[in-house]
Amino acid sequence: MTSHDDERATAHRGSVVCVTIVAESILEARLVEDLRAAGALGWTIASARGEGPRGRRVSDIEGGNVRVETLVAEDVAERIWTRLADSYFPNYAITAWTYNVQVARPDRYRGSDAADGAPR
Amino acid sequence: MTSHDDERATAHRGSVVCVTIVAESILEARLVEDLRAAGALGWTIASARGEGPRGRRVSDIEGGNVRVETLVAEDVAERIWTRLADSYFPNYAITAWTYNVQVARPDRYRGSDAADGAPR
Amino acid sequence: MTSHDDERATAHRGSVVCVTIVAESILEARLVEDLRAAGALGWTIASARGEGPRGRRVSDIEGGNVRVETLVAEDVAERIWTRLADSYFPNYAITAWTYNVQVARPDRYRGSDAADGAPR
Amino acid sequence: MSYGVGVDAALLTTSIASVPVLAFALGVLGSLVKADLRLPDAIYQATSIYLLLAIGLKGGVALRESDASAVAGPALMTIALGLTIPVLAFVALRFLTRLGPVDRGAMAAHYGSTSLVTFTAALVFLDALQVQYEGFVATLLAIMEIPGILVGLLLAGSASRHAGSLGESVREIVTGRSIMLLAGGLVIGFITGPEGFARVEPFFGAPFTGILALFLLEMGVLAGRRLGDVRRAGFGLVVFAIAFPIVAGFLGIVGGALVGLSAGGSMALGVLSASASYIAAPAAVRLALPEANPGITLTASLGITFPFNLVIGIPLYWLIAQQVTAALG
Amino acid sequence: MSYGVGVDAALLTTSIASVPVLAFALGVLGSLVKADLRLPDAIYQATSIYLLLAIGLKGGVALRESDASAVAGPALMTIALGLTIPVLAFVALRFLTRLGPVDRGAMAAHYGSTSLVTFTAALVFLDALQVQYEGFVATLLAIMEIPGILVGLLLAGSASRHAGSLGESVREIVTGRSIMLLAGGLVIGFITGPEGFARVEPFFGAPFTGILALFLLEMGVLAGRRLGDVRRAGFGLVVFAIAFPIVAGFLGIVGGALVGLSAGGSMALGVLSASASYIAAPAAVRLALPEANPGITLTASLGITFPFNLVIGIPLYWLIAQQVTAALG
Amino acid sequence: MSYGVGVDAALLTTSIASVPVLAFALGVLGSLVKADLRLPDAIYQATSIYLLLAIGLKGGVALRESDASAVAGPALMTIALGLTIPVLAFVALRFLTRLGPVDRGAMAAHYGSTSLVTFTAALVFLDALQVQYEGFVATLLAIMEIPGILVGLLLAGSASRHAGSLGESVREIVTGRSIMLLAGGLVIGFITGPEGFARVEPFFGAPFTGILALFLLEMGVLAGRRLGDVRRAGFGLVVFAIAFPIVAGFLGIVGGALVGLSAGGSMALGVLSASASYIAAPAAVRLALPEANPGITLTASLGITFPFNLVIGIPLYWLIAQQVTAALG
Ligand SMILES: Nc1ncnc2c1ncn2[C@@H]1O[C@H](COP(=O)(O)O)[C@@H](O)[C@H]1O
Ligand SMILES: Nc1ncnc2c1ncn2[C@@H]1O[C@H](COP(=O)(O)O)[C@@H](O)[C@H]1O
Ligand SMILES: Nc1ncnc2c1ncn2[C@@H]1O[C@H](COP(=O)(O)O)[C@@H](O)[C@H]1O
Ligand code: NA
Ligand code: NA
Ligand code: NA
Repeated sequence: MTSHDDERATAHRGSVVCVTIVAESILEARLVEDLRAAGALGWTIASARGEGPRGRRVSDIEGGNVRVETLVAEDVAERIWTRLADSYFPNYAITAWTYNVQVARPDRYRGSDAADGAPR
Repeated sequence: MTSHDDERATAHRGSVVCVTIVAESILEARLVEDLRAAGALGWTIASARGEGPRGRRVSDIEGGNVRVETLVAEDVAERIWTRLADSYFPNYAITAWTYNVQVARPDRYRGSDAADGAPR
Repeated sequence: MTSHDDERATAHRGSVVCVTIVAESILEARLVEDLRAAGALGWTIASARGEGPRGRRVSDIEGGNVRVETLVAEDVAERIWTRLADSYFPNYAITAWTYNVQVARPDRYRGSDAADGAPR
Repeated sequence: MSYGVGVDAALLTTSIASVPVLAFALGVLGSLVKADLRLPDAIYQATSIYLLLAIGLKGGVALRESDASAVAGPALMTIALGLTIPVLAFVALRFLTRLGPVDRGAMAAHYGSTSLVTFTAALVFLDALQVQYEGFVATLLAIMEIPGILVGLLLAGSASRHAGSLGESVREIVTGRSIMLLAGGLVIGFITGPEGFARVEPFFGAPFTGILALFLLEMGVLAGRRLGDVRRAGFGLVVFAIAFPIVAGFLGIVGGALVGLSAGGSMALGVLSASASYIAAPAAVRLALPEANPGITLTASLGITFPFNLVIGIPLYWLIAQQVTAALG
Repeated sequence: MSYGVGVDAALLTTSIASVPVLAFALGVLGSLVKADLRLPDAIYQATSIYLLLAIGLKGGVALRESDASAVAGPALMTIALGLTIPVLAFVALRFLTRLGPVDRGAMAAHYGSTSLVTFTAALVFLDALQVQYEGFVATLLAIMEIPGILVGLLLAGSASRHAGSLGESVREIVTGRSIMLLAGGLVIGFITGPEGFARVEPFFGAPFTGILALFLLEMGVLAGRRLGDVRRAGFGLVVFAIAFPIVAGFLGIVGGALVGLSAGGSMALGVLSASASYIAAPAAVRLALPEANPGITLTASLGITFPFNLVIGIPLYWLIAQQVTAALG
Repeated sequence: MSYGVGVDAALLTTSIASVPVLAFALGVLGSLVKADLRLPDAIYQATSIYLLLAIGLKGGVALRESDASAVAGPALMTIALGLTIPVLAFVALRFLTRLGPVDRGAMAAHYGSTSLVTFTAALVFLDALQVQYEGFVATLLAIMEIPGILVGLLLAGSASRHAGSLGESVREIVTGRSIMLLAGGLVIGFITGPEGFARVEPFFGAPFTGILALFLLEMGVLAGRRLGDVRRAGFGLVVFAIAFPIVAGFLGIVGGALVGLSAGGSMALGVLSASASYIAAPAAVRLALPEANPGITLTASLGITFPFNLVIGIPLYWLIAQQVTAALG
């Protein structure tokens, strides 16, 4: 079925950007939609809680924060930043940061030139 | 209310330090107090479990570990390190690490010269 | 009991590798076994969920994903990469990345030449 | 019929000295002394799923045994109330506070919608007094949850630069968990009827009041955390958060009596009208009106109106409902 | 005994118009409109722990009151069915689909094992009809859980490059949570007997059907998510997922009747045979057969067979069981 | 009164062959074979909230029906025991082990405080035997939880370089969740009385023993994990962890009988004295005495004393209580 031998052979390393976003949980569905639209091919989400300098939010009644990590190519990361600055930073409880990480099979994270190739 | 247009205009990037601390969960309240005192302006907390070389703890009955992330200026990070080395490393199940990350609006994380400006 | 004064004196900083692995949760026990075998001396595990380009999995019925972080020396990280590429990447829903972090007491994470010194 | 002071005291005792209301007080106290009395998030969620399904099931069973004609009047009245109350709130806030139109619209959405737990506590109160009420009032809860939010969003929308589309909001609310579970429970109860319900009664029926007490413990913690903000809220907002529920509750009771509901049923409709949402509305408003300040709306609805209704409002609305239905009946 | 159409309709009503089955339908509906009706993970886990312990306890109490001789026959028959059914599935899939041996072995493991929830729903159905059945059938559930998985893994093992050791798999399944809790409950129920059980009956007995309804809400969401994949699954797989349970169910019923089980007991053994695992088997297969495609097995077992058994299978097997035991008795 | 062997065997059966105790055994077994039988963390927390509130509510209802004079003596005796027992433990450990003063203080804090679950299991045991006891004993649980911890911390404090302030510890314990919920439940039960409790009885009353069984399953897993450490603990610690509870339990029973408690009530006070804390004390000690080794205290209290009390201690204390109250009465 899967060509796992091939996959293994091509398992070279490379660098991608990890974008981490912490936001009030009601934003989860929208954030995921925006990540997909920006070209991300995957993301990992965990529940979290926290405090920040703004503290303006409703999610402490239901669900606290979500912590979203997505590994993406640099241009996708830029698109995500722009989207966050436009639609989220002004009014929502949200924090984001990026750093570079090493991955195997970096092509798995390069959805930039094929934003329509997003999962499912 | 919020001057979100201004905020957006000044949304330049910069580098801050991400300090990640994993500790037995009964320490949560104390850790947060110490972060605040060291000048951190925000933190994100999630539940976790784990094993380590020491393994001396009580929190496996209630609540496991907490994983705390705080983005701070370098001098705040130093103060946090000192506090950890003084009060936590000797006797508690705790692990900590730091790395540099890129953020928008880096001033949101610079609480160093205004430790009294801590949230709430 | 513990020589915490000594510990504190030797609390110098150093760099180690943080290996982060996101995998479907049924793999947790196996992953931990493999980390131990590769020489890791500790790990932190949290629950997570996510989507990825593959999406082939059973764990959405029970338990979603686990997010495993382990701080290790560089050679241990290499052994972990090899193990992941051999036994996990081909057939399982799994993503992994590495980056360098600063820690106090880096020897706590150097299990490489003493794989039998693994915890418990 | 006239009620002496003795009866009123007994009413207050039935309301205040009940395990659920005292559990709420314990939660408030816990949050004041910074004790950690919150339920784990998963338990909070499960309890709220349970309450919605249980209320729905019981309401559905009752609905099946009601004439469609008996239900139509109250249902229309509920819609009318759901459309009117937010407009009243929007206007009243204009006079009582300095809030801008976006925040007033947000408030209108909260007070136009309803609070499941306040409603539930009211039914438990009526049950404890062994007062009869139309079982289909749970249907009215499902009906009133939505229009108020929409009217509030509409009122604010024109003033908001960032307002999302109303259609999207409608979809989000209708397929939101609370409506789905409540309406789902109603339909299931309607289909299975009393014999079907009897088989799940030891889970969805008997332990209901106890589980409500657990939920109110948590609500007490959340309300207690808002208490500190009440002082900062401004006098006008506090006046609104106490006086408006009484006005809206009165309207609901009169409306109920006019369409032929019993005293108990009119009181239930009054509670629906008087109560302010702190779950469905906050989420919908936050997504649709990002500029509205959630601190203001939650302080009012959760920090003031909710405890007021729970402790004073419920017995008060019951006294009013008896007078009104006696006068109109 | 002959059953008219009226009785059959009543049967369908008892099955379909029950709160648990309708809760399942609500879950499916919720997943179709993308409403978030899933229980929190912790509640899902707790509910499944509860069902296993409760089924085990009740089974253990019944076992204590059964003759060892009465249990031996059904136990042996259950093992025989557990060894036979996966082989039949493996062969049938050869003709109905183009799946390779690894995926067919994975399917065999799922259909050879059983589904706790389907079984539980069947007992609730029998209880609702007030049909007697041998209480020790819960023991048969524990017995049938394992052999089918092992035979499936064996059938696939030779074809798989990555297959883990069978010994490891056996250990993982036997010390897995579901077997430990079910068998543990059986032993505890056996030791404490009816008086011991009476003291925990208000928790492990009375609320059982209601908690099952909550669990089925969640299963509905999970099954609903698989519905989209059914269209892509291929005609042969759909045929298999509906026809095979009927065949296996029939075998189970006949087997039960042959070893002297009552109509109710035979029906229970039929349901065990007809149902496909979607918890124990998927985990075991995923670990032991990494190359097998879990999408195929879960679509079949959870997306097709599970709803089919719940809605149509259960009343159908009951009709068959009555005919078969009448014919053989 | 004299008790033959037959009666003792029946006692052991009531204690050991009960669903809660066997669930504990299942948990231990599960942890030995490395099966994952732990409840999700949220369920564990919720179960412990439930037990505290339920015990508190029932105790509060009983307290309301007791004379203040009848309660005063036992309350004072409980405080006296809470102050004495940790000192005894501190001294006894001096002779039995080589532990330093910090670890002995930590142990004293654990054995001076009490175990909710052991106490609860004792009440379930008495209920099963239909033995009467003073309902206000739950009040004694709340009273004894704190002094023992404080005395233990004091004893260790002078020897510890890192000890936190005692005032801070007091605040942390008093506003800790267990005291708040237990005392809160007592007050609520006291205010609402029997009629108020009746409305929540199907939740806080009837399912109690079953939920205790679920909790003990989890405690069994936790205790089982400590079993491996018992061998490493040293002979003296094992002797202490078994002999000290018997001594402390005897003191508690005699103390109870002296202040006029019934045999059941004296036994309950004996269990409070004999049991060692494994939740409140570990957290308080960990924060206040960071140098103390939690491995030692948890192995003793959770790995040895807790199972000993649950299985042998409870029937033993009941036998003793009958003799003592007969002798003193
Ligand atoms: N300096 C920080 N470090 C880590 N997390 C932060 C920081 N500031 C804010 N957060 C997270 O971001 C969320 C929203 O922050 P805010 O928008 O300031 O309310 C908080 O609840 C925290 O979880
Ligand atoms: N090498 C490591 N990598 C990641 N997490 C670790 C590591 N060592 C310890 N931890 C975490 O820190 C906690 C305390 O470790 P310890 O003080 O050694 O018991 C553990 O429970 C783990 O969650
Ligand atoms: N680009 C990504 N960034 C972050 N997490 C990812 C990414 N891709 C996959 N994941 C995580 O890895 C898991 C397995 O991915 P997959 O093997 O593609 O199904 C997903 O469920 C996600 O939690
Ligand atoms: Na309203
Ligand atoms: Na089967
Ligand atoms: Na004690």
